[in-house]
Amino acid sequence: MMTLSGAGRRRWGAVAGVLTGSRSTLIGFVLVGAHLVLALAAPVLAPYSPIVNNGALPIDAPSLAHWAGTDQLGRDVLSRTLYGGRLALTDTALATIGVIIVGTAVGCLAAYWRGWFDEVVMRIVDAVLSVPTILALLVVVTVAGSGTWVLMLAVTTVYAPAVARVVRAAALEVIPLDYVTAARARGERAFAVLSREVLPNILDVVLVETAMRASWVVLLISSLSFLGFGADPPSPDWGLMVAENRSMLAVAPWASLAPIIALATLVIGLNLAADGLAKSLGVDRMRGGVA
Amino acid sequence: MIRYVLRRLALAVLTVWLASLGIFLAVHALPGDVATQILGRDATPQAVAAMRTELGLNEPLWQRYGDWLSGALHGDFGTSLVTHQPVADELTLRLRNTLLIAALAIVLGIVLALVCGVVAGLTRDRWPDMLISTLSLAGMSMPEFVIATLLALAFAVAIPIFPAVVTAGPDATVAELLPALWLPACALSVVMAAYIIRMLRTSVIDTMASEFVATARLRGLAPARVVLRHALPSALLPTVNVVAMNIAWLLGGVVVVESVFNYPGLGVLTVDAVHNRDLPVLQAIALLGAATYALLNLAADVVAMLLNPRLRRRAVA
Amino acid sequence: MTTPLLAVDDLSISFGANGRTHHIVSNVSLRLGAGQTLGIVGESGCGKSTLAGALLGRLPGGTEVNDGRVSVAGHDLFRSSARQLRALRGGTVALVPQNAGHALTPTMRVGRQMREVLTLHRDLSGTAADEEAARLFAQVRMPQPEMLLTRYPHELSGGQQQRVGIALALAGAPRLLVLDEPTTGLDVVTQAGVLDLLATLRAELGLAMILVSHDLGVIASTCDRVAVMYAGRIVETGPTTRLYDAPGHPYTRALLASVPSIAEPGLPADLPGSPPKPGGTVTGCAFAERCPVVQAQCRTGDAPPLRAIDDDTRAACLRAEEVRDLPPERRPVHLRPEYAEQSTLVSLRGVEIRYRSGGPPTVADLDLDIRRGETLALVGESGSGKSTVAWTIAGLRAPSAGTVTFAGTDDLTRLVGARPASLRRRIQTVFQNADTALNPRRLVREAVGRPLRLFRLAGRNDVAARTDALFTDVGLDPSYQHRLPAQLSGGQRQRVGIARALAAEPDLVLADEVVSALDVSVQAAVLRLLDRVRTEHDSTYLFISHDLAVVRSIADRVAVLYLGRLCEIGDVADVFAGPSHPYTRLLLGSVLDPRPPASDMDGHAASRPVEEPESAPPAAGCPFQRRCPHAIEGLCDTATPPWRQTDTTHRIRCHLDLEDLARA
Amino acid sequence: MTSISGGGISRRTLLGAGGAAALALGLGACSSGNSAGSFSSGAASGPARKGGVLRIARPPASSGELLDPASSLSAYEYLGALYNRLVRRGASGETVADLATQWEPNADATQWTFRLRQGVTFHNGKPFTSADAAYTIKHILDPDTASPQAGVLSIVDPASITTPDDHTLVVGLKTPHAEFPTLLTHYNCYVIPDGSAASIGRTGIGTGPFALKSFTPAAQGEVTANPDYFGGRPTLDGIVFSAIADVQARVNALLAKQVDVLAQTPLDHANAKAVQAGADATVTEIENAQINVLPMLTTAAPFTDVRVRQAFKLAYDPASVLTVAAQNYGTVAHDNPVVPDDPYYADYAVESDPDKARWLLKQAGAENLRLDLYTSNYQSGFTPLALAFKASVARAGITLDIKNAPSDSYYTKVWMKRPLCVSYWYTGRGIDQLLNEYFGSGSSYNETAWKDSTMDNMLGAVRREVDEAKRKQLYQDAQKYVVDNSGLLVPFFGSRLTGLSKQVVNYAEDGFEFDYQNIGLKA
Repeated sequence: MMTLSGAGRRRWGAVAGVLTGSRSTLIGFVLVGAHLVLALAAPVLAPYSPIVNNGALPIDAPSLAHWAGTDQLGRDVLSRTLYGGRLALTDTALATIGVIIVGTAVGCLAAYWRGWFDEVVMRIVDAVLSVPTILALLVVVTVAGSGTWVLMLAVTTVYAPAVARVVRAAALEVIPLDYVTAARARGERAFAVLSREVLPNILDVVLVETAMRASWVVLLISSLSFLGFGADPPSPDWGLMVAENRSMLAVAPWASLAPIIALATLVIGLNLAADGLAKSLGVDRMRGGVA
Repeated sequence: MIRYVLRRLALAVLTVWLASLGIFLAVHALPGDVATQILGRDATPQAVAAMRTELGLNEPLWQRYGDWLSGALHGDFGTSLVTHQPVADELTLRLRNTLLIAALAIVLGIVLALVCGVVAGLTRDRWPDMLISTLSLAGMSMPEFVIATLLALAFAVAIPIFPAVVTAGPDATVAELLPALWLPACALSVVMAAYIIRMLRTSVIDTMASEFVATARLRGLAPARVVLRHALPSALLPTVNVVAMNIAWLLGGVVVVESVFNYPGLGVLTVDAVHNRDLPVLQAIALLGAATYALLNLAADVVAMLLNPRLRRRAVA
Repeated sequence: MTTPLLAVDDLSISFGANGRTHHIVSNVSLRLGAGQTLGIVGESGCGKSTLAGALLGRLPGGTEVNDGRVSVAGHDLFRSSARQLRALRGGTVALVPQNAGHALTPTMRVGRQMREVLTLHRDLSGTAADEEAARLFAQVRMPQPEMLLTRYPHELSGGQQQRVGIALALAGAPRLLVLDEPTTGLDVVTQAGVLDLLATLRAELGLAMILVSHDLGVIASTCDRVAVMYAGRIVETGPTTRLYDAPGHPYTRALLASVPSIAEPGLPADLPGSPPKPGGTVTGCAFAERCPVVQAQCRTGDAPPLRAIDDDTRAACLRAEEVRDLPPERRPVHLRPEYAEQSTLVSLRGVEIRYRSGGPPTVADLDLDIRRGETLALVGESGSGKSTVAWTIAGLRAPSAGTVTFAGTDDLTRLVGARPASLRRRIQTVFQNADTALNPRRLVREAVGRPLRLFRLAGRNDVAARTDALFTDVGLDPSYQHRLPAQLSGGQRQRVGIARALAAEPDLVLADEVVSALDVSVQAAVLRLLDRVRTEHDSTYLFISHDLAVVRSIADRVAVLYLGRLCEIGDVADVFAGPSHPYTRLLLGSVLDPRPPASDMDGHAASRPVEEPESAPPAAGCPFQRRCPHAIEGLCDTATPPWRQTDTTHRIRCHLDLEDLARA
Repeated sequence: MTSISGGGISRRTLLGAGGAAALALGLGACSSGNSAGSFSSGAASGPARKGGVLRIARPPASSGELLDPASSLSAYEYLGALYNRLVRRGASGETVADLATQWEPNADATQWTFRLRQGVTFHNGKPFTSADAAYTIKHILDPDTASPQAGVLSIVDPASITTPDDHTLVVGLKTPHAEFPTLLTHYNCYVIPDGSAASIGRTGIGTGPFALKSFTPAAQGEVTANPDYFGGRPTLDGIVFSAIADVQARVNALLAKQVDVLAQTPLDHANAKAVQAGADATVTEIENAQINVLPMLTTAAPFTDVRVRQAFKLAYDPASVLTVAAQNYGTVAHDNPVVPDDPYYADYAVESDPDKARWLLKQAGAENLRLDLYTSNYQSGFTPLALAFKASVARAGITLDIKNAPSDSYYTKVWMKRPLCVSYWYTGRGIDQLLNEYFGSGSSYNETAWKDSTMDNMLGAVRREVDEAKRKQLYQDAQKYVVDNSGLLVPFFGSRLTGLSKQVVNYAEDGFEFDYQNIGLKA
């Protein structure tokens, strides 16, 4: 169909409505959007290389040449923070996608099949959730080493069960509805029922989960880097930057504050976006609690 | 009700058992040979072999798990590979220390959260709500290590009211630890309260919009009575689980916060144990964590049941 | 002039959106004296619930009173202080909410909620309050009123909750009771009991009542006077009987015509079109679009004013007098197939269905034949297992015993996944709730097109043409197929649901309460549609309903289920003519007809108990024994009753013989 | 956070094979014009008040740490306070008396006789005799002790240790060693009471200036002045040791005046600045206290090829590495681990030449080499060094990927296991011990795993050589051979920056040891 159908237009109208639903939602999307733009444009915007040392200018306070000052190795903090956004967004996106895909798939299947599969899955979910997050994470990272893919694996292991639980609960509300029954009565396969009938109707829950988990993933990944399990130097990872510069917070606050501000604005943005999505999609955002 | 609690208890035991199995398998999948790591680089092959035998590493995995599990059931978590002390002894004092922080953080966090959450919910979209919501959002958005570091910098270095670190060991007396509790507990309760506040706010708003609150108003009841008697019990209900999960989260949160303050609790021990591959200690901590989580969930269910007559009676049936 | 108990003067309520004012209630004026009863009737979205709230000084969020006033006992509610308003609420005017299950605080014992009101409005406390509470519970005919004090709302059945809601409203000794759809959601028998109770209370306490309902029958059985609302306005008001007999507004007339009746066989007249959206703006008469007697001047100027058409009746129609004189609508009776030529399409023998192994069977000992080409109605209260039977035939639930065969050969005890596609195609379902029957995230075209693709009934290029045809077939413009379900009205959605079922070209359509969620005017249209397509497509219907009047209008045969056991089966005319099973008789007696036969008017006196459906059958004997007025001790509770054949079509399963049944 | 030592073996025990000659130098005496400013204040010297309790923050060696000096898990900040050795290193690197007053070898240096100090008692009142000294050496050699020093002392024949009288100890060697007493200056060689192996880990009974009051592994411990110390009562009344794992937490503790001295905490520039900014804290700089190294494992590709090793040495610019990594707090080393003020120092340097490095790599078939460089938070200076080195070798087309390994298993899983990593040694060994330890094919501390017969022959020859001039020539030849062929990259000798309270006077640091006798608090 060449032209946008009435429903299509309305859908886009609804999306626009969601984005601009309230002032705080707007702020949220603007923050996330700004992070995206800054990350994409980092090579253009950054005045210096994020990793080249400058022995002549260590721990230099913000100046016209270095707006956010320099760190111990004379690297430009602003450039590092800008490039750090690329890492933060990429890692977060990858890890969140892993979490959401696994969690949604498992949650949907558990809700659809019920029975022993559901029981087993939910017990495993409980068991994973019962181990403190950091401990579970440390174990995975220590078992598998570090790196982007391990990070994805680790974060997925830790967060996918919680998503599975939320998605399962949402799917359980949808599956008894008549249109799903109609599909089953037609003899549709499980995959078709879930992808055509169930998933589009829990998409709101999944979306809100995505935004919310993304905000936690940002924090988690930065915590991992902070603990030395995440990115390796000279990577301009924010958590790593905080870890590197934390010691001189009192004498050179700029070096830590820049990544902290970047981190906090991204998380705040994601949180506000999640709030806004939840509000305009009518999803109870906290249904999953925290894990 | 007792039957219901028993059923939940059985479920909790199952959860803990699964968690223990998972942890055991994960820990034993760790790379590197434990015996070599204990004895050091210069150890002779004979010594390594002897150590492997001593640790039971030559036995099949399932048998080692069985031995460990049966020991754990009798309160014997084995011996630390590093200190050669019984794990249970290692844990006891540290657990006490962590519980001190946790208790304080829970009390601070819950009181803060209850007051702020209800106020925010009742003043929806007016300035108290705006303020509380903004602050809780900020609390959620800062990593614990940042909050803890900033607190240490502010209230220990810049304005030295509290100690920056704990210099005492795990065997310090409660009185010795007391001044050191506040900063870690504050750091933890800020994050914890942030989540509960948001949850409670939503819950209060939803309940205040519910039909039974509207009906209670239409019976001419005073606003305070409507809020306290009719709305609040239902509004608190969904919060109970969130509180429980937050308390469980504390167990993980202490890892970072304790390190920042050098607090001699379970968190520091956890990091130690992971780094040292001190498997018996690691397993015991994980088991403790899982058991705490399961018990907290059970407690949350019971509390929810007490708050919610619907659940209470269904449980009877 | 004395102050009336309730005076609503020229009340307008609106909400503002996009810089415009949208009226939900427009220029409504009402007067009610002590002890009077007024029914406010209208279809969903007509503003009646907003009006009901306004009578207690409550407005929905975002709305405001533009004009006019509401006075209760001389106090202007919207200009009273908060303290005054609290004293009036509950003390002078009290609300019986729509759904007591949601309106009672779930975390408080019923007794405490009661004491709260008694303390506040009556200054009673301690044992005095407890005694008064018990008395109030007794007044609403609750069994064991003292025990009730310690109960939580969820421990009560729906009917009990509703009566507690009434008792709570009465507790403040109000002079005016506002009842907002007080019986919606209750089973027919329960509803009849609650309405009787209200009539008694009104007589006992001399209460004034305003009853808001979509159900013309409910109003007829309780209210002296009625006001009909359409698009936020009162279009007609007058004494109930007179207004029902000779409506002066074409809307009232159409509404009455669309109500199916057990007294009048035949399909009710449908009312084309749909009412304007709440808050919409219309020039002239809002009903003009749907009006059969519309004139050019109806579409201009302001809405027609409510004017007296006789001493006690007023109508907002320019042609009210002409409308009153129109002859009653004819009800076409659909063509019945000839039984002699019919073969059996589905045959159930000794079917038993359990939800939980070990538990009591939900459906037991069921023998039933669905004949090719007929409409077989399955009736019963909630929990009677009628939907379970349909689910089993659809292959969504396996029977635990018995055989189900299709067209004599195919085994229907298999679940849907084990059935061949051709068999799945031949059985299609239309669901009760049009809101949930369609995937809200998919265009309705996809819903209708899906069976075409799945069962390969149309080639890739033909799908669009076939969907177009199907939409036309169910009376929808094909342009509607590019909409999402939320962009359609309830009736349109149900038409899409029917189109989806028809797309598979089924032999058997399972229609599960397909019209129960619809407004009466829409219901009539859907019933007519169903009847037409069945004839045109030569299909067979299993029509499940709790509404005997609907069944009367559309079904060929009817089967009555009680707790999963068949009580009675036969040709519609025979079953309705009697003799009947005592349960069927109870159901028939509970039907509220807007225009009941004159003899019935005082027939069921205000002594009818509030009866509720049971949840599990007795261990042995007749399933209905505990509620049956004719139960024979030692027989009905031990022996399974025998089938009694009245003539070729009609069988009753009862220990009483046919003559006794006819006399009873 | 991080930096809890452990993993069974403590790396720290490997590092301090000798005491540094450096003393606290008060004001920052920077060697090569540091542009970033120097640390203007340092530890004060001068009158100390009698008594007082000093609070020392230390990183715990392991949660299983012990007070047994011979053990690899020893909590060695305590050792100098509690024990004495037979001999120790003097301020200028010579071997001086401690519990032994005189020592002499037999003619072929296969037997050494030590005369022991008289009238010395252990903290438990028991007099110190030759039996205790003999027991100490046997304890180190006992395989059950698993002492890291056992290898170094393996030339000792345990059967030939005799005690002719209470104050004479005779030690027989399997092979001659003209400077055998230097091997006993190691802190693993602190003297413990006869037969105390089982209990010494907890009791800490020695002859030193302080006696143990309490000790908890990886936690707090306290020592009190020993009034009967043969060297005189120490200035302080006591010392409290707090184990604080996190570097940042230790710095915070100093800034919050909870502790007075940060032991074993070489501060990087950032930390030093933070401490310097504290109102009551200061930084003391000890020049050339640390040898910063990047060992290339000669048994692992690509470093099996000497041309690759040479290429790496040519590829980087030591001056820029020193500037970036340490803000010029140090001296360029040119891959020679011998400090310039060593009497045997060879002034030999191969100038940086990235083009030649590139050419060598091409010859070795390792063009555009890409390799992991491991680092850790073990010391705050590691990662800056790794980053500076990475940036510098890029000129020769070498790409290094920095891998940050957990600090606690760094010396068990990375060091001597990965081809390239960052590490450090404390200066202050005699050249013989140093070269043998680093490059001797039999040494367990040969961190480049370099087994080179030429090198071994050179080291053997120098031990046999008695002529001083020839010895010097041999030592210098050996250094040149090391620079040209070994796997050890030594960019620079670093200053050690230590944080302490302004209240502390007479702070003197000697490798792992303090001058516990004289350190005190401001009067």
